[in-house]
Amino acid sequence: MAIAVVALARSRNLLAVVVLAGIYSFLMGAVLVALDAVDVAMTEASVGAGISTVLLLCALALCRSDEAKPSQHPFAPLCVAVTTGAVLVYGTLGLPAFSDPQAPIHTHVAPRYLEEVPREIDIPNVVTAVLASYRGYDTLGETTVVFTAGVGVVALLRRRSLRRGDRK
Amino acid sequence: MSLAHHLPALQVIVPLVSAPIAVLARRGVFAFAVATLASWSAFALAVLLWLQVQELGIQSYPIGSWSPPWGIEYRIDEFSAFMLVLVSMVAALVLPYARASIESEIPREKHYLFYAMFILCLTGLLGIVATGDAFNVFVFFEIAALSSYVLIALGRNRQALVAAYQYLIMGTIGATFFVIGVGLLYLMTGTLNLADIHGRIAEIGDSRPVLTALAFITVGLSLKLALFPLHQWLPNAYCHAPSAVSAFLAATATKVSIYVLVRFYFSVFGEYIVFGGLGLPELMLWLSLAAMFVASAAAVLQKDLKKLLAYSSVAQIGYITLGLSLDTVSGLTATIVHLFNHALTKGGMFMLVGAVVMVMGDSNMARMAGLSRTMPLTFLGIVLGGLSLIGVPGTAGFISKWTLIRAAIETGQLWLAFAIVMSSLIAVVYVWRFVEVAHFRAPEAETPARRKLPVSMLVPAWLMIAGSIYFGLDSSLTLGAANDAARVLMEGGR
Amino acid sequence: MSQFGNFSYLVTVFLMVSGLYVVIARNNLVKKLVGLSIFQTAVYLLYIAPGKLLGGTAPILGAGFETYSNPLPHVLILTAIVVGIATMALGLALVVRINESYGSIEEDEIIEAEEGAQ
Amino acid sequence: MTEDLVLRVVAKLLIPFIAMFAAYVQFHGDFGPGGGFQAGVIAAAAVIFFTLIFGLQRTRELVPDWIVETMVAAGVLLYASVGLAGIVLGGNYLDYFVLGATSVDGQHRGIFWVEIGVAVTVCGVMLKVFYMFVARRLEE
Repeated sequence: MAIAVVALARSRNLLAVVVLAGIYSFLMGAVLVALDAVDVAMTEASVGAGISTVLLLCALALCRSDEAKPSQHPFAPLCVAVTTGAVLVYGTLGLPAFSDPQAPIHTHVAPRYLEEVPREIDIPNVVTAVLASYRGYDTLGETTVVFTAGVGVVALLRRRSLRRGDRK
Repeated sequence: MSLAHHLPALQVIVPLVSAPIAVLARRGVFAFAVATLASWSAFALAVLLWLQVQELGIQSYPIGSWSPPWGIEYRIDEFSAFMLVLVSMVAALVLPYARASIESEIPREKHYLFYAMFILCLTGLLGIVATGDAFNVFVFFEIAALSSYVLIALGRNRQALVAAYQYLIMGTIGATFFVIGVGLLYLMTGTLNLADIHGRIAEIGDSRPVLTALAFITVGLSLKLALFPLHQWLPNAYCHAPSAVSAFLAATATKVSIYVLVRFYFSVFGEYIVFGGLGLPELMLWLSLAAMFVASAAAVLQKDLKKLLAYSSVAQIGYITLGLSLDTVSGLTATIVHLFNHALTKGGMFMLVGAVVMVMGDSNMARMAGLSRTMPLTFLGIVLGGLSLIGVPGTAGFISKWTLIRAAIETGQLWLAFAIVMSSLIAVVYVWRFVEVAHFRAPEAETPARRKLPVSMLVPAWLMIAGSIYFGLDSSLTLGAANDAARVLMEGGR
Repeated sequence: MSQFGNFSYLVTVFLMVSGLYVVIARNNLVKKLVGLSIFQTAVYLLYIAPGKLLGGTAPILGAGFETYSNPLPHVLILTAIVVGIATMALGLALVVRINESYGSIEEDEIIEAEEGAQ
Repeated sequence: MTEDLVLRVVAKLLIPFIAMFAAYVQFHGDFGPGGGFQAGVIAAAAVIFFTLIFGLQRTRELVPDWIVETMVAAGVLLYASVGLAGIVLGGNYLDYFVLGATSVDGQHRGIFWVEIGVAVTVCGVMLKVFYMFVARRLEE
């Protein structure tokens, strides 16, 4: 996965970038399966490798597909990015160890979902239960985000001529 | 259960539902009616909710009847009720204005999309304020952000597209930083409910991940609220957006980000982590000062009136964060009261400038020579707003600055009070530049014929300006509310 | 096990840094968006990886399983993915419009065109 | 768009299965991985596949713009009104307990309709966005 990203950062052909991004998403999906996040993996594969690749290709078809030249000042952005990473490493070093059953996320809120779902909702897939019921309001927000994006794209790309075509 | 019980949910749901209805309506007029109705009822609900909070204290509403921290909770205290009133009031005033304003700026067949986007932006902002759940804040942040990118991109010239793109990149980086911060907090506490996180952070103290989360959330939100070195997206975005959008976003979007920052500082991390020996308040103090001086100076150099106002916004955000960095009740009061006063003033000014743009065709200051004769009322309004930006006694701006100066003196930092006065003098310069051009320069020969401005544009704009004068003369309402909110926040932080 | 724990965080951080670098350093507007999505995807790992319990299984309840991975991060990340694709779609729409009005999707060329016009 | 017989036949054979898979993911989301969002994406993918083979014109005749646009709004409305139903029936917003005879029943019903709302909006938006991009290209 890291190799795909490095290749992606270096490549200047945008078509290759898009394909690499798709591969990256697919690998990410595989990793997610290994981490037991099957729902997320399925979504990541269909969105990252599917929909976003299609959209990127559509957009590239409308634009030029070569990046003109490499950036002139790669130093400052590198500093920003590395600083961010360093702060994050500093922070993650204090986190609970991997797969520690005593970590707060496994002891505080989540156990209730796993224990009570059969009684309260009676659906085997806990992710669905949490998504649609316990945190259903987040999902409403998420649907609204998708709606916003859809309407937004219409607002940006619609042309007058297209409307006339509609009325025919 | 009565209506009063459901107020927190309805506050956000009413605009949310009206957005798809506006899309289904397809006709501009219907969409406008739906949007206006929604924003007015949101305003009414916000006022009711505010009264309720004053009477009964904090209102908690478990969505889906799942008690927090398992479900998502809406939690309204004095501060959030105050913000809800502010945001919905600005929306209720800007929407009637928008009708005539976008007529000249956006093609007619896109009007219903504009209203849908506008009302979605309102939904997002209200949702951010009302929620008591860290991840829910992010979701509603994105609703507000995506819709404001589109609203900005609907501006007339092509620069609007670039401005929107830059805002999209910066805004998404900011939001992602925020999510990283929330994720670290979640990993440390196992919960997403803000009040719950607060309780558990108090137990574990300032460990490294918590401090890192603080850093990420601060940087992410600073991007969104355009704190000084991270403000680059703001001037272009406000300058090229349609006038109604500039007015609405200038009055609400950055203010809501500040709300979230204050909320996380005092109700999540707790005061002693944020202000305890990390150098964060000092850093914020200096950045605020830099914002006040550098952005004001940049405002002086602008040729475009909208851009001038946008830079002045960056400077005013400096005053707001300055009050926050003092970490006292009076400093926080100054922050909150300035949120309100500046929203009124800037919103009104952007609306009036929008009226000028409609007549003149652009907001280049050179073209505004002799404006005081051709559009006397509009000119007067902009000057009054300018006086409030400077902080002349008798305007709302004076109240904010006076509170801020008093807060600075309270902490024994006389030089800070002096700096505040000095930066106000720069504001005198940029306001004067406009007055000089518009009043003392002879109008150009081919000044466009005087066009009668629709009442629907002038009345809301003047209501805002009048408000910023009224709250300068009688500040008991705003100062009282701000003081209450600040006290509750500081107490919650201890 | 702690080696693997640190490893997963390091991978996350590396992906995040490279994503952020692409966003800030690159001139090409499309490439910036791709970088942005990598940056966001890295965050998914930050949430999901700690939710895994070794010996656990996916949080779909069934007979014969005792330990399950934590479902809450999965829910959050599902939402985050959706938000990410929504942002990407909107960003691409903007790029298409920019390309039409400037004839370019390189940031510096656009800035030049802007300064030339003024 | 393409005249290749093999492609057309394969597409005609495959598309019903993709659509069925979408329905499976939608309604089986309670038991296995999947749910409204994934189903919406897959259903949209079926239509996009159809477009690649048979062209935008045919697709627009089959799935006209106004249906797509209605879907975009209808899904959100459906979701939000499930929430409002909770209030009307005496609970809180998005309260599924009051939707059915027993609370578990109500939860099932609530989740079912909410997932459909998500699927409808997601599918509508994906198609709409795709249409917008492709139509843009054809005009040039």
